[in-house]
Amino acid sequence: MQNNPSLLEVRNLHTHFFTKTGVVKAVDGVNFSVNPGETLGIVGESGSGKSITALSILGLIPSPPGKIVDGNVLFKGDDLLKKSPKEMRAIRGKEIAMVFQDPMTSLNPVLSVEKQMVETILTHENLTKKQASDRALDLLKLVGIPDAQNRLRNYPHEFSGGMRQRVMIAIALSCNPSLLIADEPTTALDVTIQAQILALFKNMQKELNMGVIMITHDLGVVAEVCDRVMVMYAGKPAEYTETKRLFDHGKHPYTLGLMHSIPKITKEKKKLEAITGMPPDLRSLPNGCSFAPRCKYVMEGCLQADPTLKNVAEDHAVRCFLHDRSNNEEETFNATIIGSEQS
Amino acid sequence: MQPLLEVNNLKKYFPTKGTSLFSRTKEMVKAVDGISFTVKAGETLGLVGESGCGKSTAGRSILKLTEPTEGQLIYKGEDITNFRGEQMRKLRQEMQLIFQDPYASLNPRKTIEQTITEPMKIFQMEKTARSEKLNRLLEVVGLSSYHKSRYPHEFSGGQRQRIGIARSLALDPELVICDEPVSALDVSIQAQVINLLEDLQEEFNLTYIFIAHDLSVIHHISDRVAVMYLGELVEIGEAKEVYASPQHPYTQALLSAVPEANPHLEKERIILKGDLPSPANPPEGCKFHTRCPFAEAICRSEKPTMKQVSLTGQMASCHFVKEVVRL
Amino acid sequence: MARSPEPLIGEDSLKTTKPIPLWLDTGIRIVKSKTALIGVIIIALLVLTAIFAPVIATHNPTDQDIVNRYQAPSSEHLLGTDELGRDIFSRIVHGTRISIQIGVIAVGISLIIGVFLGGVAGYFGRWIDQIVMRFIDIMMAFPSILMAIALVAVLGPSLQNAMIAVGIVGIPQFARIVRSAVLSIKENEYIEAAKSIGAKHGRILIQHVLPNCVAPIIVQTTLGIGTAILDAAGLSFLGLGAQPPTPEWGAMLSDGRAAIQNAPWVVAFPGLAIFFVVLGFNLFGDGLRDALDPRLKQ
Amino acid sequence: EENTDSSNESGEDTNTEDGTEEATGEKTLIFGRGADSIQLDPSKVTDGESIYVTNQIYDTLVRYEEDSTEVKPALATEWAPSEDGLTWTFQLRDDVTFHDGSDFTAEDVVFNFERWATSAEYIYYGYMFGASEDDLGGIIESVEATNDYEVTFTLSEPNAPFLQTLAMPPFGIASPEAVEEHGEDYFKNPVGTGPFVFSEWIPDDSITVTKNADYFGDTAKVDKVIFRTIPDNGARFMELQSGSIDMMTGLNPQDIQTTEADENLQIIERPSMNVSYMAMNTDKEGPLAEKAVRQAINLAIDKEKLVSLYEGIGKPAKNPLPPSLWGYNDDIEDYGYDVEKAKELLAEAGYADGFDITLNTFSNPRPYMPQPKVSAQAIQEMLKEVNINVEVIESDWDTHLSLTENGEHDMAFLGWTGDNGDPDNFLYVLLDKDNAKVGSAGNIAFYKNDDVHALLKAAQTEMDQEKRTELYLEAQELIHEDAPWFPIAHTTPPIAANKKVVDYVPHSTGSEPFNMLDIQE
Amino acid sequence: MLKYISKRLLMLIPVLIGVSIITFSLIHLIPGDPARSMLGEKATEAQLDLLRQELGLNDPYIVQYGRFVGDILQGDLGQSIQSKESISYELLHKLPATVELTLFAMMLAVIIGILAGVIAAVKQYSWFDNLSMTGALFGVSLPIFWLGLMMIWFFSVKLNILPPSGRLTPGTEIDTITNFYLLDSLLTGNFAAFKDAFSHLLMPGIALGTIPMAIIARMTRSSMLEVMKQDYIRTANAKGLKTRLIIFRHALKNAFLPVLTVIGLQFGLLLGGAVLTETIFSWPGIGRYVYLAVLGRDYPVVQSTILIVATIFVLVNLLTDLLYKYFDPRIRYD
Ligand SMILES: Nc1ncnc2c1ncn2[C@@H]1O[C@H](COP(=O)(O)OP(=O)(O)OP(=O)(O)O)[C@@H](O)[C@H]1O
Ligand SMILES: Nc1ncnc2c1ncn2[C@@H]1O[C@H](COP(=O)(O)OP(=O)(O)OP(=O)(O)O)[C@@H](O)[C@H]1O
Ligand SMILES: [Mg+2]
Ligand SMILES: [Mg+2]
Repeated sequence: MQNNPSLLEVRNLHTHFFTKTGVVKAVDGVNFSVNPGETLGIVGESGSGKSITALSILGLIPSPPGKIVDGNVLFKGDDLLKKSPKEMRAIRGKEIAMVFQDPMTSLNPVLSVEKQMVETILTHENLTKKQASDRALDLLKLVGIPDAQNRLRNYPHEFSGGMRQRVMIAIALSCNPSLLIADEPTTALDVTIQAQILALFKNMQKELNMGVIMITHDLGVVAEVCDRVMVMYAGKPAEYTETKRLFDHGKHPYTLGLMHSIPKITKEKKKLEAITGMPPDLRSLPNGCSFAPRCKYVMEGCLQADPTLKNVAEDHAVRCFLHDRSNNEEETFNATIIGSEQS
Repeated sequence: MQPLLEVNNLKKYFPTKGTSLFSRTKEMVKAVDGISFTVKAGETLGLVGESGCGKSTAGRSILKLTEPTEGQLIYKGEDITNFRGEQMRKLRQEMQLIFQDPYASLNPRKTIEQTITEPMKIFQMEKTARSEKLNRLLEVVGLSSYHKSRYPHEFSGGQRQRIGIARSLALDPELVICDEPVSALDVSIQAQVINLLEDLQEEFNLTYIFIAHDLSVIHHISDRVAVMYLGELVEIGEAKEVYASPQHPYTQALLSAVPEANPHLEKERIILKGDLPSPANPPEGCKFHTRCPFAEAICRSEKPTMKQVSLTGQMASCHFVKEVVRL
Repeated sequence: MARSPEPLIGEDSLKTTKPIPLWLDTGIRIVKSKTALIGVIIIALLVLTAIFAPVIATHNPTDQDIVNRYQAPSSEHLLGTDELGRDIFSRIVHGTRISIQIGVIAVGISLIIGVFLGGVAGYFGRWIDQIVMRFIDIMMAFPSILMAIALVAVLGPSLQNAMIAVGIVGIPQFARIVRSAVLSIKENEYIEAAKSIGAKHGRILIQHVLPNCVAPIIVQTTLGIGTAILDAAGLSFLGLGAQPPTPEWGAMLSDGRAAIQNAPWVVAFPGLAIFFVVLGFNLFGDGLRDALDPRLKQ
Repeated sequence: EENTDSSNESGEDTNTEDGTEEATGEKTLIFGRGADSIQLDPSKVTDGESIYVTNQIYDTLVRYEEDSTEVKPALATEWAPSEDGLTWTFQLRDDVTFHDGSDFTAEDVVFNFERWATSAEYIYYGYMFGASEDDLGGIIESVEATNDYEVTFTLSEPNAPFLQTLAMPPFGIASPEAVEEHGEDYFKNPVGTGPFVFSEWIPDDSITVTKNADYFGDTAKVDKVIFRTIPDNGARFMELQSGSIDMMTGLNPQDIQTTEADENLQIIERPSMNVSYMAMNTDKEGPLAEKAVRQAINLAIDKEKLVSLYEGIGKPAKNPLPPSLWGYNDDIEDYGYDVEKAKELLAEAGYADGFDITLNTFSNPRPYMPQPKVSAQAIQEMLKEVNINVEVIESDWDTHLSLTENGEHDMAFLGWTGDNGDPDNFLYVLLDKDNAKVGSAGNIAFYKNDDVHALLKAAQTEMDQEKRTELYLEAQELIHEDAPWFPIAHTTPPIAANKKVVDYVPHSTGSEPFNMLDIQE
Repeated sequence: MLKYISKRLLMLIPVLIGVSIITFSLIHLIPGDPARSMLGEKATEAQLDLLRQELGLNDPYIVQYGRFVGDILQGDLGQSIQSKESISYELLHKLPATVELTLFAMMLAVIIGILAGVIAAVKQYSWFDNLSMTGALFGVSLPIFWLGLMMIWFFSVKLNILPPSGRLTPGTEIDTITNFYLLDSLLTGNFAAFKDAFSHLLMPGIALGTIPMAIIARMTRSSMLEVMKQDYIRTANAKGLKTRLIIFRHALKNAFLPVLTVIGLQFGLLLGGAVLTETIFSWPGIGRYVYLAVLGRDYPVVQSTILIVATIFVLVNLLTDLLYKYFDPRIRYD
């Protein structure tokens, strides 16, 4: 890892939901770090714990039933999990800002865009209303909203989806955060609009030197904007490495499965290799590796023990017995592949 | 060869909600504004475009689930535009629909068996035949017969989509319109369903109109693609050709905007400005001119027509494409 | 077989758990919710009391003992006696039958007509909707109590007519609820799916639309029974409901009113009885609402 | 003097009360009642609540004595009938002015009588003098001002109760100027000569009258009377208890004891001149058409017990006439309570197994029947004993009247309060065949006995009271035998008042001027 | 906006026509005779007939209805059969009485209901939540006529601290301007009268306000809970806003919308539904007025008053819709 201290370092994070029907281990042992100016991607299927990871960082887990049961979230060296609610409020929106998935529902429909921007600024900065309002205008211009002066007074419903997402980004940027968490910011948008927003992200990041966590389920987006990636499966990291490395030398069967199951425009058509089965129920995870039931390369041991995240190269960690180099007890571990490739 | 389906100048306008009781001239949402294409038996026609451009409306108008405002539908050489009631109900056996939302498309109060056999009941299939067919359909879509008595909420999204597919196959249709059947599914499940659809097409010799906004999926599954923008077709042709050399600026922009899962690829992106205009009052002239990087005066005033741009039948509707005249 | 479908993993879990029918699921939720359970218990008590009224009652509810009128509660007369020396406890016990009857019949009327109007309006829309909704608007614009009073005045005061009046007054509520439920259900793709497999309107409405509105209808029915009992008691209170010597609670309360200073029990107990029963239905209705809320499912 | 002796139980609420009294320094009597007046033109209304107020504002030519229905001078000082009873001459006071300042003369009396003879809407005029649409004057041929202070009435036939009738509040003399000035609106701007002057009327809330300092008789002791409408009996009583009203009518019988126990309150009984009864529709085919059945019903009801429900304000009735009236036949023996005999009679009539029948009653209490619904239920229960199955039908007052006068009932409750203290006002109105017309029946038993009719008719034109008494005694016997009614009770409607109200003497006709009563702190 | 209002006002016409037809038919179907009811048991047939003639009751129904509509269109509400008084004059006193009572009840209901609902939602499952929601449940289950009687019994009889009936202690002088006594007494600076009027308003206000209060509290709570789950609340939290700001600016403003509808509907219901309360507390308002008019077959009063109440009801709902616009910018009326 790098020498300079990370902007954010998440260590061994466990967030569980204690529901009536059982404990949902939504996030179950996640480690990663983000450096200033760096974009970390988190990919995974729906329900794999991406959003909960993000919300855990900000202390926004709905509680009850949610609870962070273990781990540290070090932001600029301070553990956010030890902060009081009041201290957290001062950090949210100021130091760490967040952009949510659905721009249609993430803005308050009954407040004008100006009000929603200004209130953030006033909460965190010692400015007059006028100044805050001016800042809001600048921000709207910055995120590329045409006719910003007049649009300020508008209500969210008067904007299109893409415009709203720009507004969300403007709000997130309003206090110059050092970390921006974007939770699937383009999933709800059309491709042409997605392209606009992704371009905006890249520009902003370059200009403001923020750390960014980009949550997505689209490997295309990852390839486009991320420096490093963490692939998540069932609340746990499956693979964690640099973006290019992931695409070139991805190791985890799940990562590979994902890459093969998406059709690509530029390649020749061939039959898709689907990952069989479906994501597990987080309340009753299978014994052993949670991906084992769907894994093409499943081995007997995978059904008994859960692998841990191990480095396979510098800055490349995989959580899979197939690549568990440090496992020296091969005798006790039956490495026969019992699953066979299907096509 | 005679096409299975021919769509001529299909239009579907919806009155806007707020029209007052008293004003005569109603404002219309031009959801589908004059599209024409043909579908050959056994092929897959991909219909792609941004959200709200009228893909679903086009699909539903073809099935006459909403009455088209204008245009002509010719199915197997027969003009079905004016089919009503019983006639149309008969025809329904041959044309089916697969829906986008696996949650909303199954009646939560009906068991899987009831859901899948309902069409057979409506067309008075015998009881034993029904249960035989049910079992076969379940098998075909990868469900087991013990699923029969279950309710939809006991299934995952992918499984529900299979149930929906089984229902649409119950009457042995020839034409199936798939309205974004995979866009609500997770990536890993998406591939399962796409594969299933492909297998079924082969097995039952189905013809698909496959609606999606995901260009990669369309690329994967379609033989031919039609690109829609604001209720109109802007480009249509063999999938390979359209993807390799898109002629219409909109198609070009669309294709370039797709993020590829390849970090080494340095794509030249065309980033369109602005948003999709409202179909309630679309721009004059070429509907795309407000966002088109190449727009000129003529685009603002004159509506372009479909022009053939390749010998294999690729067509685009732009003032600046070169027409290729077939000899 | 031309092809072998991909196996579905995770179905083992399905194999082992038997599907829970909706009613059972709802029942379990209700039992789990304390308040709803109290409601169920109150209603059960009410029903049992109604069934076993002759056994539970200590006296004949219409037997008079004019000399011993306005007796305070005692061991002989658990809740005292009324203006004609009748045993209030026994009258209240027998009154449960009437209250159930009122609730069920009045709501039955609102339910049948309301569901029909709301269903047709919501499903067919357009001019049918316009007509039905204007009609509902008109009914809503009427002050409901006055409407009920006028209806009873037209039909002649009797328990039966009070039930009819209360039933009619309750129609708009049902119609509106059903209509909005139908409107939202109509948007579901499975309705379109039914159309696309050639189902006719009647089939769609009865097989697909209405069964999915049962939740709001059931909830409204339960709450409506409470309201109907209250309304009918109000009518009886004004002398427009049950006729003597029927031990209807509202009428008892009204008759006892003159003695509120000297014999407050004559007023207090029928009032409490109404309150309890209505509370029971409200608790149960609330519980049902939560139990049937699709958002709480899964 | 105001604060030294607070007669209220608690000191808190005396504030507002004393505040207003202090501020105005006036004596105000607040009178609570169940309904508002309909009109303040007494010639057009029959409801007691209207008359109650107009009795304060208007004077009649003669008035009733305080404690009887004998007459005494009022606007007229002297009077004399002619030998044949066809001409009456009245000498009038010459010192009377109307509240609007105009002088009272004989012409004004003529004006009033002529006004009443112009339309059938003057109900009491038509009703007492036999006027009808064809004969708007009725038995009064002419009214003439023979000089400034003398009027002469000419009648078409002798009329025994004539003088008593003139004392009825509906014949209060109104100011012609005011009548002309207000026209249609006169009923809410009443101007008379009475002890109180009309001051304000807030519909359904209150009517205020103030002392007429120039009254020719005894000037009122209180400065102001407010008639307040409080529909609910119980609420009204609570207002009395809390001291915000001074006096009330329509006391629930149940509250009598409480009133008596309250050291601040008193019960003042209005002398009885009424009757409540259950009429049996003799016109309907079926059991009630048979005398034996009607007698049996009379025997099967325990009247003592029934009347005990009146909580002491009623005495069992055996005659249609109240005992306080002359002509009352006290020799008649009531049927008495005898279930066995009743059963026998029924068996003889062929109704050993009883029959089904309806009893119509009304929801609003009346002075003569404070708890109609309760009474109906009691009778229902009692008749069960003789296998008569009674269905009680309770209607609002108006519906009840409409049902009964149309003869749509089997049995029905009703009652009557005397207007002028003449037996004719009971017997003829309620039991003569003239009044048994379907659609407008006063005789809701539809009792038609020609002998009774002859007796009653004779009594009407006979001027000698003794002879009339004879006739009435006989009529009552016939009626008793035929049993068209089950007479229930004569009540003394209670008035509850604060003890500070003194010298109040209620009159048997139902209302009286308040000029004699006083408030003593 | 203006266009929307005028359109809504136009829509009022068919509703009011419907209301008037139904009222007219209902009231004329009621057995009984207004002439008899007015003249009482002592009038003769001739007198009755004369009065019927005079009132036009012998005309065919269609003529009577036409006359009624014609008069209404000329702004003439007609004359009460019973009192001969012009109905508009009578309403001048009674409508303000009822509206004052209703407004007061509604104010109680709205203020307490919303506050309780918000607190209960924010502190879900706390003792306050349990207590207030139990109270609200009791509130919707209580027969209000019983509650009224019990309150009178307790506060007026036992404690003697509140007057049991009426709008004002008789004899209290008040200069009426609007006939809203609270307002009038304030306008004229008559604080004694204000106090008096207020103490009279209290019990009926509470009795009438209980049900809407309970309904509003429950509605506010569930609406708040619903809104608190919304994405934009999460956004507000992510922006680091203060809790109070989130609750009152972000959540309540959204949660208020469904409550507003309830308030509008309830207000309309109260207006006509005050019959029982007005009966028990001898409140001289229109509820009792129409009730008695129905019983007295006072056709013109019933017809005109119900029409007015219906109009007010429809107007209140229009007002609610316009308020909606104020609170919810998404809705556009044009
Ligand atoms: N409030 C909650 N109570 C119980 N379980 C919850 C709650 N919120 C989230 N979960 C569970 O936590 C798991 C992780 O959810 P999360 O939202 O992080 O998924 P995600 O990866 O963001 O998925 P998506 O791509 O759908 O947004 C899911 O299985 C979800 O069901
Ligand atoms: N029933 C309707 N009434 C009014 N407008 C409608 C109706 N159905 C669709 N529209 C409008 O027609 C346009 C086209 O809608 P359609 O659903 O066909 O788009 P789509 O291309 O399928 O979009 P998506 O990708 O979001 O499914 C949209 O603007 C939509 O708002
Ligand atoms: Mg997420
Ligand atoms: Mg669509």
